[in-house]
Amino acid sequence: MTPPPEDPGHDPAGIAPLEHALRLAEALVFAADRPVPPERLQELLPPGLRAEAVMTLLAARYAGRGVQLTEVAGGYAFRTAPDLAPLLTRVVEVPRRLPRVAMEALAIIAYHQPVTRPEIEEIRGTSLSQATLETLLEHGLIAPRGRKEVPGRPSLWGTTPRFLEQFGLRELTDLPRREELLAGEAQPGLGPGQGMAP
Amino acid sequence: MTPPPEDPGHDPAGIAPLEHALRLAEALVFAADRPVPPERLQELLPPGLRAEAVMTLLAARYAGRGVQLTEVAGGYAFRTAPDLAPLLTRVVEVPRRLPRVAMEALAIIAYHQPVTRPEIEEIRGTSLSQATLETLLEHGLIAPRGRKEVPGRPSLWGTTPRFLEQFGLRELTDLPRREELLAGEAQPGLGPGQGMAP
Amino acid sequence: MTGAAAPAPPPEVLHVSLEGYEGPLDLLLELARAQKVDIARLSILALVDQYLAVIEGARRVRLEIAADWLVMAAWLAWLKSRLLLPEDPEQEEDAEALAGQLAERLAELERMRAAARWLGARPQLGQEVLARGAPERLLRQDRSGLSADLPALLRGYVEALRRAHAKRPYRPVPRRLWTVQEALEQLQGLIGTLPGWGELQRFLPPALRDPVERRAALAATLIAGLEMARGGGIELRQETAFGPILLRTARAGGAQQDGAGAVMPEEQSHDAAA
Repeated sequence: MTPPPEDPGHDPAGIAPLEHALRLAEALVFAADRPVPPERLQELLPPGLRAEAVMTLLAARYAGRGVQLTEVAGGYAFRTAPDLAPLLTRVVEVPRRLPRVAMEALAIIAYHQPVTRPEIEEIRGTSLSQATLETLLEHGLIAPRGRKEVPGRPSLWGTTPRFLEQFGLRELTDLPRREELLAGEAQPGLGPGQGMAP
Repeated sequence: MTPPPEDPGHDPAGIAPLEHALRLAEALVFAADRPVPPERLQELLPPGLRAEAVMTLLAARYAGRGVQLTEVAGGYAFRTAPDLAPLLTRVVEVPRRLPRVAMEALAIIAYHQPVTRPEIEEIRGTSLSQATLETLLEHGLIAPRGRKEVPGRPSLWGTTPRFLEQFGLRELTDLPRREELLAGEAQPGLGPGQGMAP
Repeated sequence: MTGAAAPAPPPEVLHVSLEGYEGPLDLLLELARAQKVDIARLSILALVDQYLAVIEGARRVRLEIAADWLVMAAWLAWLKSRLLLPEDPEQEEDAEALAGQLAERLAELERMRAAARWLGARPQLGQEVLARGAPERLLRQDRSGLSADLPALLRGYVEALRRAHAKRPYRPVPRRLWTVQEALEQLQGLIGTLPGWGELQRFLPPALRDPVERRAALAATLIAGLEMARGGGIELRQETAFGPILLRTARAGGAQQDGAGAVMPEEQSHDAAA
């Protein structure tokens, strides 16, 4: 795993700058508490090295390891390998899962955003408790997106970058298309964004 | 770097459990919010594998990389490689606010310069601490302008070019006139509606 | 026991309790699913019958059923009757279209449920995948800057003065009043330099901002002027009431020539009254 000792005088293939870029990218993404956009790495790279290429190479190096480089919410982040979760959660505290009602409301907000609470209720055919909305807000998964110009001016809601992070999505278009949702239950957990192994 | 596909039937050297332990240790240290004591890893390891040995091996694998496994405060944690930290550190400017007292003293110096500390105290109607004057001096906003030839020969204070820069003034005469600031306040009893008929 | 035939066992649907459902749409969706057909080819008529049967059954058990269940039941019953009647071109809304809208609502709810399941099945951050527990903040704070702007500076000045003012006991500003003696000296000093008529104001002491002090000085100067006019040293003149008062060094016979008295009529009456 350790790069071979480099002799700066004998580096015809230009490996040294690439190894340096890989170390930088690794350190940068490791330290961050949010996904690192490629532009942030690009600022640190010498001309001629593309951040995306460096990230792809770094992801390949981490493939199969306990920690993996993933592409989420418009950036890159390290995440523990999903298969280790059952073991890790024995010693690392994990928050409670969202209740089903909250997941449903979240899905509706994700697909219909910006959407008002009455519209969510219309789709679900039943009222939505304030507590459910507040749960989503507290988790930082949704945010107000202005108000709808109808009587009462209800708030419009949309999803946040934190939503993408929570579900390992690169962007909203990683969600299954609406038409695909009914035709054969979308394959769970195999969507894009999880891992970047080539 | 990827561990070779493992065949549990042919692992005479016991490499598969070790690789698994390394992945687990890597993920655990990564996900923990504080340094991981070896005992915590030990709970997750199969009998026969010592946590310290796994950590040592993991540290060796990270040697020379962008992040390093370090032993701190009775446990193990990942840290940015020391040589990269300066490259990645971003400087954020957090401008300090002047305390109210300092702002008031500065304003009085600006309008009454050259002015002595006792005179500032007379105008404010309260004493002025040495520390406040020093704050203004440290920021380069005021400078001494000789001494007043009265008993005690107190220092006279005036504003500096740095003061003009801070407040976006070309020159001191750009400050609003006192009368403009205090319009309507300086002459109690002569406000509108109370004028004297000729 | 053997008499009247035992009532037919209620259809299975009657055992469906409303408890488990989140409103009428949820139940309708469940009934639709039970048809095991593509939701687009749903039999709305069958669905309506099933829903009404469930509601009827529930009413037999409990009387109180939330209004929205009954509203849906009434609407569905109406829809069913419309679907069974021959199409009436007069009708504003076509029953088939309404049924289609209902099917679409159910399909959308089904889609959103599928989306929620899809999301729920993904490895979630904090559940199946974990982020770095102790991120490093590679930030250095530069606190050398100063956050202060001109409005804050001016506010500080006004507040300092206002507070100091409020603190001090009220002390009237001592007035510097111009005496008649001083006005006489000033007039005598200046009058010789004047070639012709000059306004009284020009003989006031310079830099008098305070309006009270200015009026006092004006009065003193007028009295001094009257005093000098009485001695014959100068002449005074005022064209109109409240007009500017002019004065000049007296000339021989000047007073009669100009036809203007040394003083105005009012001043004379004041003198008389005095």
